[in-house]
Parts: sequence; structure tokens; C-alpha cells
Amino acid sequence: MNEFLTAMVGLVLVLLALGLVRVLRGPGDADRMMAAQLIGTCGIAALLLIGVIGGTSAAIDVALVLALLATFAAAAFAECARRATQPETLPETERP
Amino acid sequence: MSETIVFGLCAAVVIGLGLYGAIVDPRPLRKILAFNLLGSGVFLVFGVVARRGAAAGFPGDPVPQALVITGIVVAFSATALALALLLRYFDATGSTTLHEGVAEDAGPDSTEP
Amino acid sequence: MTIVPALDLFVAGIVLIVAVWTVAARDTMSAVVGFVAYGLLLALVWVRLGAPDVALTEAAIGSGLAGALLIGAATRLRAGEPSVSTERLGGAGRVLAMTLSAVVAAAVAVVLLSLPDPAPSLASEAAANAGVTSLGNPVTNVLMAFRAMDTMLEKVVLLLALLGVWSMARDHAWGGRPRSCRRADPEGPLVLLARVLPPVGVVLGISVLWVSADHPGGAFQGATILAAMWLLVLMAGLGDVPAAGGRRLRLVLVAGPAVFLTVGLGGLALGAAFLSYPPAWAKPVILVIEFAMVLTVATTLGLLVAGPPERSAER
Amino acid sequence: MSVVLDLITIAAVSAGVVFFLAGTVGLLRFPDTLTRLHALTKADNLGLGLVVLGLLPQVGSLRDGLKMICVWLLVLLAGATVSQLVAQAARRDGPGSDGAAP
Repeated sequence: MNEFLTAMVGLVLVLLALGLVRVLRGPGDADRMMAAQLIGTCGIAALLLIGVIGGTSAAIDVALVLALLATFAAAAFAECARRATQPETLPETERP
Repeated sequence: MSETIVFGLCAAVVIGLGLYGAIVDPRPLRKILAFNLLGSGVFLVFGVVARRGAAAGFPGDPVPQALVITGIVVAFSATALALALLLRYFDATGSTTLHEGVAEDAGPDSTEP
Repeated sequence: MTIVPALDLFVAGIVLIVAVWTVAARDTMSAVVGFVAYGLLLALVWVRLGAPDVALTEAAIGSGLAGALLIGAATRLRAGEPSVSTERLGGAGRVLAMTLSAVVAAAVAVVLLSLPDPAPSLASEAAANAGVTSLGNPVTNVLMAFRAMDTMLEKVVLLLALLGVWSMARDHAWGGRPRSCRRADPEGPLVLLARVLPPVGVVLGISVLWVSADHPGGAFQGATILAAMWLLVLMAGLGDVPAAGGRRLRLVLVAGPAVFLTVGLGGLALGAAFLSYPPAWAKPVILVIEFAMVLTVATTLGLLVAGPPERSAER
Repeated sequence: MSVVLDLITIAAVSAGVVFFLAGTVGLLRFPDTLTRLHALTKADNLGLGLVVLGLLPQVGSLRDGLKMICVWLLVLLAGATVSQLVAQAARRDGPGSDGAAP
């Protein structure tokens, strides 16, 4: 069983590397961020597989944290992109 | 124990890359990024040393591992401070370079001699 | 673990590609996205190096908070970016820098390859003394007991960094709030995320802290998760950052180090040494410190990412 | 019994990896940002879901199993909202109008 799962880790890592191509090529920031999201998901899958293979639940903990926080960077990215396209013209520098 | 060799060499290359980026790139934000890269390479060296010291049923020597955790925190706070400084500088001067000659927005082509 | 070394080699290769990209990308935002991916991959490497505690820290900081911080900075700096693309190091300087970096990298590699073979290790000593604190996680033991001084000073460093960030404020904004996060579309996905995710994140953050006595985790990792959740709420405009001048905020900020210091001085007063815990009470004392710390560290990290005050304190 | 469980694992994890493959190929081959986003979410939701489903029979403890399901739910939620956000960002900028080196 472990041999099969190890092979799957290998495959997922290969896919992760392929996803990297999109980070490198772009063209837009959104594409890059998307690819980073895919890399995160592949990383999570690899961590879960490694955790099951080695019987280490710590890897699953790491996957959990990654799942929670990979989102956070992507959300920050989208929010910054929104702000950048609508520059500081809103009368909200001094909120009531 | 081959992972110590593989990731050890990886750490060495990352350190070299970080150093190169920090020297060559003129943009402060990129210098900060490169410096973080350099730092993470050093942390990896600690990780390799910790892994080699695996004993007493632990997968690695806990002392260097704890040092790395402290190091990551300190590196993060230093990064936050550096970025705040950089953004303030940008707000004050409208320039993202520390170079006197190109502080103007147009930026004359002054290449480093 | 039964993972073939080829996979390690592959992971190391991907890490290096991303590292090269982070240095070589022309556009800063692309480099930052590369750095986020690098943080994700590094978490994988740390798991392979048998350091799940570090992997948790790296996953939380490297791809989460630091990613958000750098993305924010890159967006704001983008306006000034084109003006510097011409200003680069000349060819000779480049070659010199490359040689220097290569020499340093080679030196590190040689040192790492020629480390003494029965590697010196403090693991057995850490194991032998684990009974003193009755904590099962050796890394927590090192952080909170054997090298508690480092950990305490690390929190002080965090606080100092926050003071440094605050001191970037303009005069009129001193003691005020960071730049406002405009209210996102209340029906939008970000608000949904900011309403649904934080409860899960808070539970996870506290559990990461709670299990740290015996399993991988810790005050710092938990605090990072909490900080990220707080920032998510702020980003969606569901809350506002407290003013830097507020008394309650400042109390929270010093609470962690103050508790740590009090315990340390207590150890001194009770005879043994600074930061020595009474043996019978070591575990509860450490947990009290960690809980006090979590609130402080989460607040500090959140404020570090939020940046210096830019609005005056008056509401 | 364990043979059946192993077969379930093999089938589900393989199917999951196939979805990852589909997502990656889509990310690489599709012509514009929004269609790539569409491909990506398949990998996130179905791929990881099937991998988790396949690994469930193999985990040592109930807690680990629950944690894995949590991972999947988190990624589902994250994938759904983040892809919306990224799509908004992409539509505002227009495909390819930014990010390319100046």
C-alpha cells in the first residue's frame, strides 16, 4: 500500500512542479496567484499522503494550517488588487 | 539519512541565491525578499544539523529546531519593520530606490559604475 | 518513513526553482507570489526534516502572514516601480556578486558535507531532562524551559519591532489607527470568508496551542493563526484596528512578556535562578505563560501586518 | 476486508490525482484567466476530496480522519471564495493587462 501512496506523492509533486510553470509564465498576477493556490492544494495533498504513509499525524496538522492560511494570502492578494484599481479617493481616511 | 545531504545542498544554494539577490537587485523590496531567502537557507542549515542529531527517539535534535522557530519569528518582525520603513520612505519621497540620482520619477539611466 | 530519496531530490529541485524565480523575476509582485509558493514548499521540507513544529511555523508565517505583508507592500510600491528598472548593477559588479555568492554557497555546502559523523546532539539530554517539566513535546520543552530566556526576549523583539513600525507614523496620526480597510461588498465572498473562517481558525489556533505540551504546536504557531483570522476580519471591513494609543491595547501588548518576566523573577525570588520553574508546577506554569503569550503575540503580529498608524485617533 | 479497503484507497486516490492532473493541465493549457480558474477549482474540490476519501480507510486514528475531513472542508470553502475574489480581480484588470514586466 505504501508503495502505491509513495508513487502518488511523486505524481502530485510532478503536478505541483507543472503548476509552477504558470507561476513563472503569468501573464497576469491573478494567474500567478491561482497557480500558487494550486501549489498549495498539491502541497496539502502531498502532506496528507506523507502523513498517512509515515503514520505521522503531525503532517496532517501542518496540512490543516496550510489549508487555513494559504487562503489568507490569496485573500490579501485579491483585496490589494481591488484597492490598487480603486485608488485612495474614497472619503474614508477619517472614518466616523 | 540522505535527506540531510539533499536539503543541505539545497540550503547552500538558497543561501547563495539570497546573497546574490540582496547584492545585485537595486530595489529595496527585492533586497528584503532576497534577505528572507538567505535567512530561510540558514534556517534550513539548522534543520539539517538538527536532523543529523536525531537521537533518543526524536526525529531531530529539538534544540536547533527551537532556535529556528525563534529565528523565524524574529525574521518576520524584522521584515515587517523593514517594509514599514520602506513604505514610509516611498510615501515621503515617491521613490522606491535609495539611489539619490534617480529619486526623480522619470529616472535617468544611471547605471552603477 | 518510506519515501524514496528521489522524491526528496525532486522537492529540493522545486524549492530551488522557486528560489531562483524569487530572485530573478523582473516584476516584484511575481517575485512575491514566488516567495509565497516557496513558503508552502518549505513547510513540506520541514516535515521531511522531522521538524513538524518548524513546519507549522513556516506554514503559518511563510505562506500566510509574511505573504500578506509582502503582497500589500508590493501593491503599494508598484506605482514607483518602473523608475528603477533601469538602475541596475553593471556587468562586472554582477559577475563579482555572482562569484562571491557561489563561493559562500560552496563553503556552506562543504561545511555541511564534512560535519562530524556521529553528529553532536542535545537530543538525548533533552530527553533525559524531559521529566522535569513533564511535557511530551521536546521542542516546547526547549522553548519554554531549557531556553526560556531566548523565548522571552523573542517576544520583546516582537514588541520592539511593533514600536518601530508605529514610529513610522506621521505626527498627526501618532497613536491612531492604521490605514482603513474599506468595507467590502457585504454580499461578497470576502465577507463570507471573514465570517465563516475565523471561528474555525480560532478553534484551530487554540488547539494548536493546547496540544503543544505533547504534540507539535505551540504558542507562537497558535498566535499566528489567530492573527491571520483577525486580519481577515479587518480586511473584510467587519472590524476596525484599535487605536495605537489605546490603554487596553497596550495592556494586552505587554501582558505576555510581563507574565513571563514575573514568573522569571518569581523563580529568582524562590531561590533557584531566573526563569526557573518550581518542579512540581512546571507544566501548569508553562501553560499559563503560553496562554498569556498567545494573546499578546497574536495582537502584535496582527498590528505588525496592519502597519503604522495613518489616521488620527479621534473618532 | 482490508483488501477491499485498500482497493477503495487505490481507486479514490488515483481518481483524485486524475482530477489534480486535469486541473493542472487546464491551468497550463486554457487560454484565459477565467477558464483557468474554472480548471483550478476542479483540482481543489474534487481532487483533494477524493484523495481524502481514499486516505480515510488508512488513517490510524479517528482524530486524524476528522482532521483530514476538516482539511478538505477548509479547502472547499477557501477554493470557492478565493476563486471568486481572484475572478473579480482578474475581470477588473482585464486579462493580461497587468503583471507582465513593464
